[in-house]
Amino acid sequence: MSDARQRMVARAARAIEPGMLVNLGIGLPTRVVNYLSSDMEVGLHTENGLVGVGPTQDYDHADRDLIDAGGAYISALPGGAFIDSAVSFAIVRSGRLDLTMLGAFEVAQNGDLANWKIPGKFSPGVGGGIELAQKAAHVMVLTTHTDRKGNPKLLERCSLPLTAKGSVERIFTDMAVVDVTPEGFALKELAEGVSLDDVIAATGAPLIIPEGDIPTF
Amino acid sequence: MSDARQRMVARAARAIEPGMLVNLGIGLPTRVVNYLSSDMEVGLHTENGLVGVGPTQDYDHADRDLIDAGGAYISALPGGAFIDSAVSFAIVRSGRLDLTMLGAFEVAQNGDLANWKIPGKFSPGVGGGIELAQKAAHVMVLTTHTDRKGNPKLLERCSLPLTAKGSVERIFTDMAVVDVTPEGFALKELAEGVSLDDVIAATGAPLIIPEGDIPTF
Amino acid sequence: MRLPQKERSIEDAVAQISDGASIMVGGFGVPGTPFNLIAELVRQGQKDLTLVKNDANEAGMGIDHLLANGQVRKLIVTHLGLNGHAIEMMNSGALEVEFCAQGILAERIRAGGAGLAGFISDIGIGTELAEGKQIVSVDGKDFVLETALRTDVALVHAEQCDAYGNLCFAKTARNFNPLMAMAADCVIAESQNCLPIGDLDPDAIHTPGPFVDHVVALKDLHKEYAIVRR
Amino acid sequence: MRLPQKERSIEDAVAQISDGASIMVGGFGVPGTPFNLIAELVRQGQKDLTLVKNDANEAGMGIDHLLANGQVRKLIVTHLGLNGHAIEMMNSGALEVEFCAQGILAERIRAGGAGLAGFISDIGIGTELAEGKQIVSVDGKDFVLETALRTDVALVHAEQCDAYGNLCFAKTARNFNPLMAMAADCVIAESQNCLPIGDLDPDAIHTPGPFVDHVVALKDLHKEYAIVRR
Repeated sequence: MSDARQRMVARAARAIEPGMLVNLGIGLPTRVVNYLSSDMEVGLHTENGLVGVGPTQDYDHADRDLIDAGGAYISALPGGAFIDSAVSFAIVRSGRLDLTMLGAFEVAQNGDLANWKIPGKFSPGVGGGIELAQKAAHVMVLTTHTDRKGNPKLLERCSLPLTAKGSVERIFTDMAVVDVTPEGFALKELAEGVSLDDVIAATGAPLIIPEGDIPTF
Repeated sequence: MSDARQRMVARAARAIEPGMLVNLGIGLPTRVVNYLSSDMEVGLHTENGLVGVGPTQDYDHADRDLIDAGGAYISALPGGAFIDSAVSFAIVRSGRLDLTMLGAFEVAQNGDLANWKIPGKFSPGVGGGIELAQKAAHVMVLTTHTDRKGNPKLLERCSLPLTAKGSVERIFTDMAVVDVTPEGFALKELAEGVSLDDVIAATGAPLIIPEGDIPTF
Repeated sequence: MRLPQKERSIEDAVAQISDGASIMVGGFGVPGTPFNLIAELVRQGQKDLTLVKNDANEAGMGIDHLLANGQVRKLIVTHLGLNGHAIEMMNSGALEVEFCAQGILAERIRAGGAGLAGFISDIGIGTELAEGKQIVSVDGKDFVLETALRTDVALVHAEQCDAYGNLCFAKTARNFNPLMAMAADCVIAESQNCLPIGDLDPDAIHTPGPFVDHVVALKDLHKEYAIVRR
Repeated sequence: MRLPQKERSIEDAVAQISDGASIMVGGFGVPGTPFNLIAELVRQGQKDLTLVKNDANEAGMGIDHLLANGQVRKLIVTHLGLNGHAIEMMNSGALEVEFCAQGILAERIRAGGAGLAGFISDIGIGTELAEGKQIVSVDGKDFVLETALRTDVALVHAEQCDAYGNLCFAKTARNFNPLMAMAADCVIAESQNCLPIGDLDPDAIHTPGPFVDHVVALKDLHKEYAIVRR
């Protein structure tokens, strides 16, 4: 992982508060687990059927029956509980999940999220994404600020099919921390070495800029 | 239990075939368990949460956490499984229950069953009766042929609120075995010492009488 | 990382309940009834409660103390047959009672716990039990819409638990407990065996910790949790 | 009384499946996938199948053999991301694929297993995922009607079982298995640990025997049920 990505992931980890139940989505969000301290009180949920996800396991210590939703070999914390797929999403839909961190293709300034389908190019199915995005108490996104071609992912409105409407509260990127507010995107923090002009240029919607110094991460 | 009732219960027990999953309703049907042989392959379901009900236990051997739906202390057979109330009725509604035997206030000649409410007199709630009566593959009734005042319980149509429509296939009483057929009640067997005229007089609907000798039980 | 701790005193846990609260209470007969939590609720005296329970225990036991103490406005149950006192209160108009078919009550609670709004089934179609309920047609066939049930509070009894709120139920004491433990905004579990975190078999937990808000470790199981001689 | 025995040979059990059958297949990734039953289904060659599964395993593994063998007409899944071969077949039109949100698929299967006709929820409201589905209003709020799923057959993998069909699943191999084991007319369970009746803890059984029709005791677990190195 590049330094910028590592900083982004480390910054996102600081959004997790003690006592929370958190689902870390497939891809970048999964990496957040490596930035949580060993004595922190937190429950991690993986939708394929475990509450109390522990550290990732290498192949030599892998258990064939113990993976996360992305197929990575994991461990279970003491006090963890295995659950079936119905109970797993019962936790999500009934509001017991405090926070989910998800990847994104596009995030709109009203909080709309698109992260499951690029018509004609990529449509492997939505998995558990809709229910996580629609029902977690807090939804945050981890994503590079632009796509591989440099196009902004933070937009006035999404062009791709939506995963959920108006659900995203906060976005952690390699360039900035951006909140979704009733007035649109609000810049909160800048990544080290990234200028305000860089972020504005890489964002496809107006950015509300705070007065005074902008914190860095 | 009177001799006539014991014969009725013993006769009903013979309707249980090897391999079946059976729910025995509260009251007389529960007694059927005492007439099943110890080497018979049969699963008994009690809706409060056990598949594999074993013999009743006296107070000295009772387990405070192990009762049937009527509150009697029971045992569990080897291979029995405890289940929650949702799974218990999932078994019933999804058609996995081969047979239920229920009590009745009234049974109509079209198979309608009334066994949960006498408006103004008795309405303690329906419990699990509706789902058992509506969804078991076979529904049989165990009841005295008449009520305490001598009024027939087998009727042209039910006057009480229904538990389920058209569900009863067969009725075991202290006087007879009666099937519900598309043409109405069909007398199948007579209890020992009971005459054809007695049964006809005690039945509130036409009875189809078989030709030739009527078997007794 | 380690999992959060949720142990509370019985007084603090039950003090979460307000006047006017709706409360699910586990148990079917004696097994699984949270007698200790009920006794504390009687002691604290919250009023105007709506209870959801399979049954009303028996006269002089369990939730009948709440009825006798005038704390209950409404009862949603499947059957009252073993509690003559509750039937008297219902018949005299002192208690509002709503009946629900047993498996339908279980599913309505589970739907609430699963974050669904309701379900459709053919149970009760054509009988008075379906009266007044919305009918939904699918492929020309009619079904009854049953709405999900959620309450402010659930009180459950577990045979074993840990401080994260993982619960294991014993035998037929399971009944409605794991369903109710999913379906309330504040779930309070009592158990006489509160084990260190990690001592429960993670494959054999009936209610996973995230559903449970407060765990009460009982010193003594209530004397009513016993064999009933009739 | 003793509980009925349901042990079958793998050949006899899989021979219950007809051409054109709809089949649920347990598993999420490798864990819980009934690889032995799938291999026997490949060997017997039943055609024109509709499969319901969380995912399509990976290319060259599990149900991908059924796809490669031309036995599958339609696949109902939540995600195909790890199987490029299945995505190619879908894109080329060689395979009909229906996607369903993961928790909604789980609930549709459970509803089928619970004898319900469907359920209502707000998941997907306002997105293309709700398009074409019936809307049901309750108290002025709109919900999507999701219909129950049942199939002719379910194939599941259990860590332990007994001859009555009681099943216990291991860790994240539980996933869809206990749900699917409720929701088919013919449920076939494989396990490498078929224990004598009475050896499973009756409080720790995930699928009770009445849901299961055939139990297949495996001599050897299929070699694909292993750690995947990527």
